[in-house]
Amino acid sequence: MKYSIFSLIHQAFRQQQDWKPAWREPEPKREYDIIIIGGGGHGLATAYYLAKEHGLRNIAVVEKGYIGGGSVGRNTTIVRSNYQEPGNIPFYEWSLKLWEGLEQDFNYNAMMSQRGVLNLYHSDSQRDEYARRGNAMMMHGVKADLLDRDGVRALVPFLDFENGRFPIQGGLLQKRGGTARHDAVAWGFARGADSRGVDILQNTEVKQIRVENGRTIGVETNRGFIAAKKIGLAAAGNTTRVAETAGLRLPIESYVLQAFVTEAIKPLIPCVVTFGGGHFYISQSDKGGLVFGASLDGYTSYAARGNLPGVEDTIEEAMAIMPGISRVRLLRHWGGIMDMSMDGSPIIDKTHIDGLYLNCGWCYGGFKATPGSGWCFAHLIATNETHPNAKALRLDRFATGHVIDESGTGAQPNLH
Amino acid sequence: MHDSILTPQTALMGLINAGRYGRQEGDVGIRISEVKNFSLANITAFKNCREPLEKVIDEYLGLDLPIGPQRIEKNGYALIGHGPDQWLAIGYEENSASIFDKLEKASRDYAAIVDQSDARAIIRLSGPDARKALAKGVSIDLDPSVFHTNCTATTFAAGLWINLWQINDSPAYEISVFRGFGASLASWIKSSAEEFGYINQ
Amino acid sequence: MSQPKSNRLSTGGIIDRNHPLSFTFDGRKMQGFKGDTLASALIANGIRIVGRSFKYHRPRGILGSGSEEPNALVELRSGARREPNTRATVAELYEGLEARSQNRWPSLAFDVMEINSLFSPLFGAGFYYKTFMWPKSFWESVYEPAIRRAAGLGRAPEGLDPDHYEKAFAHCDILIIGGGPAGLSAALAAGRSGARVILCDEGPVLGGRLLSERRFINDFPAAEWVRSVEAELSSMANVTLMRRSTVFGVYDHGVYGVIESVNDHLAEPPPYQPRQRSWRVIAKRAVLAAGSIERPMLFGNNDRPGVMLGSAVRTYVNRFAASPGHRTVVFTSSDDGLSTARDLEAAGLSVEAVIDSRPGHNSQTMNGAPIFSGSQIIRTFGLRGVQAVEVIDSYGNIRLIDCDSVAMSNGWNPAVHLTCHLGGRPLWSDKKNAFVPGTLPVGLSVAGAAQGNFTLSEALDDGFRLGTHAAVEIGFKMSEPSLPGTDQEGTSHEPLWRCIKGKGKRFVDFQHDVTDTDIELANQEGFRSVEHMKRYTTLGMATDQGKTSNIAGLAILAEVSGRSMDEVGTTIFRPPFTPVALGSLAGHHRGREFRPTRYTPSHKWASEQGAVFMETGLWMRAQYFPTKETPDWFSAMCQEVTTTRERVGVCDVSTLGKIDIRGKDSAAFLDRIYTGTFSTVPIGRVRYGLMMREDGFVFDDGTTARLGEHHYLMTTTTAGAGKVMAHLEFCHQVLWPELDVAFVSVTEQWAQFSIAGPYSRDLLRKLVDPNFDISNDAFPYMAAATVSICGGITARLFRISFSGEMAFEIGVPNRYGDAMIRAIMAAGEAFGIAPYGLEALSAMRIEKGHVAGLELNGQTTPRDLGLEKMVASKKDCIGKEMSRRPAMLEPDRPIFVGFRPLAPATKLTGGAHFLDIGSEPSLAADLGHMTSVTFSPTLNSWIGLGFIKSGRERIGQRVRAVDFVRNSDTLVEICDPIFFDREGERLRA
Amino acid sequence: MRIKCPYCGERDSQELSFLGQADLVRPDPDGTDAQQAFHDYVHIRPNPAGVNRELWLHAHGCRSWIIVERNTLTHAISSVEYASPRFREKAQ
Ligand SMILES: Cc1cc2nc3c(=O)[nH]c(=O)nc-3n(C[C@H](O)[C@H](O)[C@H](O)COP(=O)(O)OP(=O)(O)OC[C@H]3O[C@@H](n4cnc5c(N)ncnc54)[C@H](O)[C@@H]3O)c2cc1C
Ligand SMILES: NC(=O)c1ccc[n+]([C@@H]2O[C@H](COP(=O)([O-])OP(=O)(O)OC[C@H]3O[C@@H](n4cnc5c(N)ncnc54)[C@H](O)[C@@H]3O)[C@@H](O)[C@H]2O)c1
Ligand SMILES: Cc1cc2nc3c(=O)[nH]c(=O)nc-3n(C[C@H](O)[C@H](O)[C@H](O)COP(=O)(O)O)c2cc1C
Ligand SMILES: [Zn+2]
Repeated sequence: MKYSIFSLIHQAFRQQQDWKPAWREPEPKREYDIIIIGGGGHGLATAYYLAKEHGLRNIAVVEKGYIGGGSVGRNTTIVRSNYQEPGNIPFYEWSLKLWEGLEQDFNYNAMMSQRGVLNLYHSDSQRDEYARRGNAMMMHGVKADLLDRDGVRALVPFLDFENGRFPIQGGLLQKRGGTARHDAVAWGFARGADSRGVDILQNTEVKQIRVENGRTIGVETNRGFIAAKKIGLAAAGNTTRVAETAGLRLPIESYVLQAFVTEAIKPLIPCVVTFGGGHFYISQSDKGGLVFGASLDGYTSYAARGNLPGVEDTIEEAMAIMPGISRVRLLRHWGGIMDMSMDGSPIIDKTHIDGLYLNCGWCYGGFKATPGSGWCFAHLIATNETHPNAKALRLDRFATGHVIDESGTGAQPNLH
Repeated sequence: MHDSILTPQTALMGLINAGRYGRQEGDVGIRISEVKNFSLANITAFKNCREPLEKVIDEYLGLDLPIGPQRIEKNGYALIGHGPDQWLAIGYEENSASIFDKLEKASRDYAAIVDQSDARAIIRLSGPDARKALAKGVSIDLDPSVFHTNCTATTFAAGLWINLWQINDSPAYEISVFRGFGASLASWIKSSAEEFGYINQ
Repeated sequence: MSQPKSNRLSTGGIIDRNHPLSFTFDGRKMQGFKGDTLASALIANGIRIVGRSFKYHRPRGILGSGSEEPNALVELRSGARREPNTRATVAELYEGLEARSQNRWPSLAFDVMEINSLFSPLFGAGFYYKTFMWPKSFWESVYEPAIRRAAGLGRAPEGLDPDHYEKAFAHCDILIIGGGPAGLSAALAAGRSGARVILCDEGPVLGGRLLSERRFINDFPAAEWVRSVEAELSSMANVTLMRRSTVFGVYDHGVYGVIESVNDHLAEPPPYQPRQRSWRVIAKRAVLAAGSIERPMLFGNNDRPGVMLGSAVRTYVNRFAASPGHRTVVFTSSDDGLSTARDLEAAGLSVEAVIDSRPGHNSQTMNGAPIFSGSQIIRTFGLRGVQAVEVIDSYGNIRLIDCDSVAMSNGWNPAVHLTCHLGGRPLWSDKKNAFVPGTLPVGLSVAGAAQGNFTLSEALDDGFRLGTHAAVEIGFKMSEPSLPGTDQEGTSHEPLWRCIKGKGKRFVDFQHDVTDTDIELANQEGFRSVEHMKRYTTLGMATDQGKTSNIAGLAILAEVSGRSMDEVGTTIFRPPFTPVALGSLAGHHRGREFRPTRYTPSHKWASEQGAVFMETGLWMRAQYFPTKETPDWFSAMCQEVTTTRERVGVCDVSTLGKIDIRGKDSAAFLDRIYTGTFSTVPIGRVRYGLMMREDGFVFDDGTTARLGEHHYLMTTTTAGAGKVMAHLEFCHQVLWPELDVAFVSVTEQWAQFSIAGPYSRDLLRKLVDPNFDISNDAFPYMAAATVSICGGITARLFRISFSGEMAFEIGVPNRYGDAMIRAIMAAGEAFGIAPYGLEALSAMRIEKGHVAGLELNGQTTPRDLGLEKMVASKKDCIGKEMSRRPAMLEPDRPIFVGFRPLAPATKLTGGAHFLDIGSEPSLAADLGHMTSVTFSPTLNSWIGLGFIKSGRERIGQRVRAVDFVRNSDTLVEICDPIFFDREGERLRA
Repeated sequence: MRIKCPYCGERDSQELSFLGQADLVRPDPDGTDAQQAFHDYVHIRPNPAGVNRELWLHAHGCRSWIIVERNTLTHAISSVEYASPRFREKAQ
């Protein structure tokens, strides 16, 4: 059933009785043309675009838990395309363009809210770095605005302009940036894929990618072997664990990133704000909670929870720029597993194993990439050709030196 | 000849002004003072040189090299373990600088002895509530059953990398930071001491 | 509106009737007593409606009596101390307390948004995902703004928080969480064993449920037992009792987060005390004795003010002597209902009926109140509060019972929350009809009601046993058990997950207005995983985190999806256990104390000169020294540069990292670290060095002096000091432990000043003791020596230059830093000396084409920087291999060069990108970017440094420097990066 | 987390900084295929879900590099030792 105000009104009179499951719960078939491992945002988007843009139908998305339970369901939902490196810019901008028409495209309200992303700077050299980034964006036709202190004050007057340890001098604003409702993104893609025939197999964990004679033949799961001609790996934080079963070793480490939400309060923060004297970023959800986060917990982990030092550091950073919220209460904090790549940028590529495709290394920035990643990954799997917007995101860049290192911190993932 | 003689300054000049502060009622919980005119040297033993180094140190300071994060003190000198094969030598006496100098020359083959007399600010903190005030930043267990007189620790407190050692059971502690952080150290200690009432000496 | 009647009972309770307190709610003045919570005082004053629900804006009263409260949320205090969403049930009353209801307009009694209730059929679970998509542009302009306006409950405070906060650490052998009977007896056992014990309880008074119940221990009222235990614990030096302290989170390795509400029970904290203190408690063992939370019943309009948890009714009556109703209907599925009825009657309050959903106890009465067993409430009636309930009995007969309150009891949920913070999942127990703790955090055990052992005797027994066990496990002695006897209590319970359907919504999650039909709809639409159901309906996501609602929601999901409770499972409980004010987790570290500040040796002097400072990392450094004639940064910078180039200038460069390196393998070590060779540097000489990371990008640079055969002094950039030290230690301890070398940071040992300009030597001659020859021959460019100054003070002198002038850096022991800058200024007066700050320093280094911060940004290679010759060919060093990866040798990598505008007065900007004249902006056309710019007073022109493709080959060509974000587009000529004195004659002079 | 530094004793993990996989051997620059070997050394990590040996620096403590054996699923630490064999050998 198509979702709209009319269907809502109609169902209101019919005691909601006609609503159908947003996706089916099919039994796994014995064989698929394509299996996507990972029912996160990227896996579901890939399946959706494979079906919708490439007309492929015999596809399964295999998810070890419940769909959307990975990072797509636990991130701070910031969507933007304010990147600096030429390898990243076209990809993220393409993704942002897809976001802008996504809800109409998949008939699901993902509450994409383009209220702006403002990165604060606190020194002249940081201002110039941001100018460099803004200009790189503008080179690709992506609008950016460099605000001075007064410009920032006009937009977000409640920041601390008087007493900061690292006084706010201005900010780089991408007005088209913003946030989207995380769960709805996963659910919208899932519903869209399911309605086009994709089987979404929840509670199905891939235990091994089976490779014979240099090509993939399928996956072993807790529900048995499922054959497939092509396999797309989109398991986010767990990529190396799954890839290892195919003998693939990757330039990736897994870390925890924590996220935080406060009790709901009346509207306070009009856009996304990031602190340039740390890693803190904050926005306000549609429901009223302040949603924020900062740095990775600094050590590798597969436990989707963080520790107290990370909590305190984040909140100190919050107090550093927004002391006015000190009496607002933290409601919940949680963690998600990051696929941190060695240069902080993602990988969408084939592998040396025939039929095995890789989509990983999203670090803490893959939510915004969801539609773009799905689009480009679908393109790669369907056509065996790299999508032009993803051509820099290749796996061999570490060997060749074509790394895409936005922060310049080198091959140490926890510093990105 | 020169007409200018340079006047030295202590690290915390002007930051710990005499008087009573914080809570005014009741007994004073804490005393704070700057340790001034000390000599400090960092000692790093070279490979397999602990034994000869020990001899020289014994000769010049009359002290044994502590094992682990401990302090050994005698006659105005103390050795403070702060890392494997690493010690701080502190001298509170007038002539300690020249003794350290001699020590350095005598043990060149066994250790790197590097003057740190100007690199640190040192605060002494004592009184019945000293432990409670320190706990507002120091994450190690300061209970006397665990950390007592002559225990030392290199640790992190209130964003500062500090060396901490206990000098008596009153209890009294000395805390050192890089000199440039002296003001932040003083600020943290003072604000932690406020609720107990404190005297700056 | 009629004046509310007093519901304060004339006797009983543990309130202090000699200590009346006045307070206001929505501006209305009322009175309570010390010992009251805001909730009990509101009840005593007859207030029933306290807030409005989130979605439907339904009037809501008080449901519970503790931190589980979903309904009674208020804005406490006002202005900068305003605290939104404060649970009235845990806010202690103080004189002058101000509370305001929230999420209503214009008033609590009449809220226009209540109209939402009428449209509730539209607002089912997840409705917003299905609409607001058309027309597209309306989302931004109409729908979203409207949704956002409706969002949230309370308002954030206005202005800066006047209170302060603290953090602290505590260590113990055994942490006891909860001060009810289980916690107290655990503390007793642990305390008697000699272990260091900390007991935390959320509330101001120890005793837990015993404060709320009419119970007997050893034949005396339980309060006496509590008092005696409290006295014994207080007398033990090894036991710390922390009241008003909530354990909010469990973290790895025995770390517990605790928030102590030091002064929330007062209008304002006393001077010198924080409002709250956040503790990190590090415990070897912990006993969780957090008790349990009662479950509501699901019947039509079960949210009507006056409908309360039975345990809460008992708390208000027994502990606070406040009666929530005068004619109460008790609705129960367990023996608890009978206690409620008994306690109400003991307090002289009338019980209209006891509705017991369990079969079998037919046609009894309790002190005159009829007991209807096998019966259920279907729905409530009433305007602004319950006035009657509709009851159905086992034969299907329906009757209406008038009442003014309903006390519902549907069994208890153990407070397992903290057992889940490290990933543990609770398990369903059919025997206890509850989720009980599953896998526990290492070192934690669970006692009493939190373990599902609901009786008082079990609580006492569990506590003592686990307290003892914890102590013994870590080597303390066993305590003699002294188990007190208790009175009897019934524990029979047959949970009733939802009542027979009648009219009216049956709320599961009160705050978020989630009803049982929302859960049904979620299931119908495929949101069957408990986590999907939670997210789709938002069950349990409100400020109470579903403390009263989660389990009922799961039970309904289990029912409609045909699964067992076990199969459905729970959602994850996460920290904090109850919401925590952000300020307390930041403690002291806010405002300027966010991070420590590091001051240079000349800071005091520079402030006296009126210097303007800037942050570089944690350091404060002088940016420029304004004078009357040159008040702004630009003119001051120009003046400082000109003075330095023409006469002499001085700059505090103490912030540069200085690492003392000694040991017989120092030279070999440095050869492996630096791209260049340092084993060949003569003693008494300095060499410039470049370091790479192992991935072949430049890491840091600086000069290193050889002070002896086995003794070097390395300098690093200010920002790189820490990183370089860690890198050296890594290389030494991990890569090459066989090398004998030692490093010590001497950054702060030496106050170091750069003295630069044609008169620098003349100036120094006045300071350096005459026995040291500092003539150009004796002390040429790149010389280093230990000298004495001012009559015997040891100093280190280096002939190095960042400015391109003849220059020296002189280092003196830091104690002389302040005196030194004054001495230099005095000695330089005759030569027209000026101090210079970072602006001038940077201008001069740009004139000289030296690389710094934005050129050494971790993305550039020696080759990019034009420094490939510095990579010695004959030896290996860190990064050498990887710097030869193909991409790093590509001919069109942007290369470091200089830029000047065609019109010298045209301002250049850092961060501008380069485009060929005539080419359109695009990533492919992007040639590189400008890193550093300055106005050069020396050349009387703006100049810049940057990276541009094929830079070296293009010297002399013109390109556009385009700064879109600052609206400038400037023609620049590519030039050599050294703008001034290419041959370096000045610095060798 | 609490990490027991072999020198300092048990400390809050906040005092330490994490580098990554321990026991990596820096390749011989003169070896055959040095470029591939360095690529692996710098970039490729086992990233196990379970027990791992990892390098930490007691940065705000004694400045020892230490090897911590830690379970990345549970964070449980099974052993800690000095990275430098020189410190490992003898009492400090
Ligand atoms: C706290 C936090 C904040 C973040 N903030 C932002 C932000 O503001 N903006 C932004 O752009 N990005 C952000 N991110 C990053 C972003 O969420 C991720 O990069 C992105 O969601 C990853 O892609 P995904 O959605 O496909 O991953 P996931 O949702 O993690 O999907 C991967 C799925 O694979 C499944 N899986 C794994 N192994 C197997 C197996 N063996 N068999 C079957 N299935 C398997 C997992 O269960 C999971 O569902 C944040 C992340 C976190 C944790
Ligand atoms: N008969 C029944 O069915 C039944 C059911 C439940 C409870 N009870 C009664 O409840 C009591 C159970 O004793 P108990 O000691 O297990 O529980 P309790 O409820 O008496 O005490 C728990 C205490 O823990 C505190 N607490 C909870 N979470 C906390 C946290 N995170 N941080 C700090 N403090 C926290 C609470 O404030 C409370 O004081 C007995 O008296 C028992 O009779 C009876
Ligand atoms: C943007 C965003 C907003 C959230 N808001 C809330 C909230 O208001 N209430 C809540 O209980 N949880 C909220 N959460 C957290 C989720 O409940 C949950 O903790 C998170 O998705 C991680 O899942 P897990 O805790 O089940 O592992 C939010 C999460 C995100 C990503
Ligand atoms: Zn250590």
